[in-house]
Amino acid sequence: MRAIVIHLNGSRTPQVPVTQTQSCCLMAAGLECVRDDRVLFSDLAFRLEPGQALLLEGRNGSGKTSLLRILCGIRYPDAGTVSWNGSDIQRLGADYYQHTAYVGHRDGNKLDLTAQENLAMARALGRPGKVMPPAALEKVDLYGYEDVLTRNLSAGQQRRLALARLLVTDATLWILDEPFTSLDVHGIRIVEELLEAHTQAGGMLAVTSHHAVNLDRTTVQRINLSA
Amino acid sequence: MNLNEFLHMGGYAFYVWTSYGIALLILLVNIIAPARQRRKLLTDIARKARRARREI
Amino acid sequence: MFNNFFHKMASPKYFYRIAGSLIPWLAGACLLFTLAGLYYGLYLAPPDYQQGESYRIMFIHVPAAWMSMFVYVVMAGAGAIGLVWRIKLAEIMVISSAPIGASFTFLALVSGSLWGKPMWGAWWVWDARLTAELILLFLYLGIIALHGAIEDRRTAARAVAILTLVGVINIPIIHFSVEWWNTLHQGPTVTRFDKPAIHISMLIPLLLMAVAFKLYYAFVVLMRARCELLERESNAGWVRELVESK
Amino acid sequence: MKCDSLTRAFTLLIRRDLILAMRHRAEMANPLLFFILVTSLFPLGIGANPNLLQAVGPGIIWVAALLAALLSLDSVFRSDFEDGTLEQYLLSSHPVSVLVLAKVLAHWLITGLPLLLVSPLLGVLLDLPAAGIKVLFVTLLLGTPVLSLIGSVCVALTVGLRKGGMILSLLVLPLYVPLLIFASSAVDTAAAGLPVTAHLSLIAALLVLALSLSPFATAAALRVSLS
Repeated sequence: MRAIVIHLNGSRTPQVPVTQTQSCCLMAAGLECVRDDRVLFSDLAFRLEPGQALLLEGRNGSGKTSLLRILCGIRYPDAGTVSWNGSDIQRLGADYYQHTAYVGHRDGNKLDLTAQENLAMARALGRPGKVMPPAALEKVDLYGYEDVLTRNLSAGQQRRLALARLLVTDATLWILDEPFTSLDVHGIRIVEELLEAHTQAGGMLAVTSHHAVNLDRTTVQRINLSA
Repeated sequence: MNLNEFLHMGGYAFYVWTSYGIALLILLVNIIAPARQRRKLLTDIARKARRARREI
Repeated sequence: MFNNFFHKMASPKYFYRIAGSLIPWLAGACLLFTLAGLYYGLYLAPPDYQQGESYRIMFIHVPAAWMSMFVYVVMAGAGAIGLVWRIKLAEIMVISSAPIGASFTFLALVSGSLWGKPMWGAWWVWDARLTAELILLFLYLGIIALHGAIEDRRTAARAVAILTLVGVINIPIIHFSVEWWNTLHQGPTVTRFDKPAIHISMLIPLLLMAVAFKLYYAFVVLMRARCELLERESNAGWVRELVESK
Repeated sequence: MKCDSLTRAFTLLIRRDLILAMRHRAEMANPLLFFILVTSLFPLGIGANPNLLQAVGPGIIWVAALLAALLSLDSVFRSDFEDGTLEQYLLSSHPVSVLVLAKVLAHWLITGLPLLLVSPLLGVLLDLPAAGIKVLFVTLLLGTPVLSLIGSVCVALTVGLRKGGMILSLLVLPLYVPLLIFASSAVDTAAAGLPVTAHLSLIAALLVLALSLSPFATAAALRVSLS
């Protein structure tokens, strides 16, 4: 069950020696994931550089979320390594997390905190960025909701609040699990704009999505896990 | 010392033989359980392999 | 070369094979020592001048109590190795040992109680060692329950390894506290198991049985580890080969 | 700079948990009510003979404190696990053990401190002499943080489980035994008018040990539970 990696920007084998590149990059080699006695994927490799997006596709249960969690370092791969600038992320630990921001399946908002309180906490947990919580809320079109309890926001608004977390820390790599769930057309457009702006500014993306993602100005690598 | 005396254990027969008996029981169960489990696992895996071969 | 050997041992396939060939030898040796120990302990050793024949329970009780501690320490060691170096076999050792350790602990408790009845006149006395043994049994049961509750086997093994390490730090504290509590509440009136000196004719069977119990643990843990390995690696090539060659 | 942001995250996390607790005041009171109820049930069960109560009082109060702590433990990580914020701690650029320490400290402030404050009242209910009540207060002051610290390790191990509650008590209670022994015998000894420095230093030693080791164990356990 080998995953097929298609690189839209040309080269098919992404195995460039680490020492040649000084700019930051996320690299995976020989990744394997086994769940419930089933091999979800094996021998998976890719290389993600600034300005690029990694789009994971595949059916439900094909291991998209597992792969994202491996990239986060929450889950251990059954074989292979993920490295950031040439060092294993398991070894880097918190040094890796300075550069990452993750929005998972679950929003990660505290329902009994206000939108602003949630963002303030997120900001303190990561490396604080230049954007302050009110500005981040404005960017996801939640302006004026600073003092509303998250519980009282709609599902789509809660999702946007979760995504606003990405803005308040100074992270290079955004790891997003189904960022578009429960967003309406308008919300999807806002988020796509954010993602595009992030890669334009030299950021990296690793995204799973059921929806077709429009990132026209970004180099997108697609990995289809159910192929 | 004859057998009867030996079994009688100076009046402590119940305590001595019960503890030795329980020890024997526990130790034997611990041997038999994994042995049986291994046999079961091997047949299960074989069955699964046969099923997989048929599907192909 | 040593490194090479280590890696070979750590590979599931080799381990499975080597363990399989070791088990009969260990079991045979265990049987020999047990028979020798029983013959010595039940037949040759003279009755105790105070306790009469009932002291012969010692040849079960004391090795079982020793093993209950020994197995826990082995588990903690294996757990640490498994957590630090992510060696699968070490994780497997931890969880394969737990039921055996719990059995030894249970055996130590039951035989202690059976020994206590004629000596103290009660099935259960809050003697420091028995109490500590009881808490140890709870620790073992917690480990087994935690392993049973977590579905993913690797997660379960690593959670159990952490719990074992937490427990092993606590065991000396528990022992100390229980001893202390015992002296506080019971005073020195309770008969204690430990005696200043043990006669050689009783020491020999005790040591024989202790060795037998160690050998028993060695071969049973290998048996359990083989099962665990088969279950975990049921998709691996070597397991399929193994099944097909039968 | 880095140290600074760590302190900020630490205090913000404590403040956040306190705010959340204030917004759920009713839940917060449960362990405390339980503590008072259980303790006041004993005289009804065993008779209100002052000598008897004095003899068993320290043990009862401490056992009740243990059970109340056990009852409250589940809340340390449960809601964070369910809404996904727990993942965010693990992916934070700060050491997880420090964040865990903040969580445990907040938990102690919310559940341990109230127990501590009502304990003199319960001492009076159970006819403890003044010296005994004073020492009871000190043992609870030193001991309740130990309850939270040891408990956090076990709760971290069971947080991902649906039926974690039952197993949690099996894991936690044996580990509480030494504390129970030292603390209740300290109160006993004090009630008899004897010096208790040895007891108190043993409990303090337990606190130091738990404080220095358990955050690391909890962090490791959380990583395992979430993988």
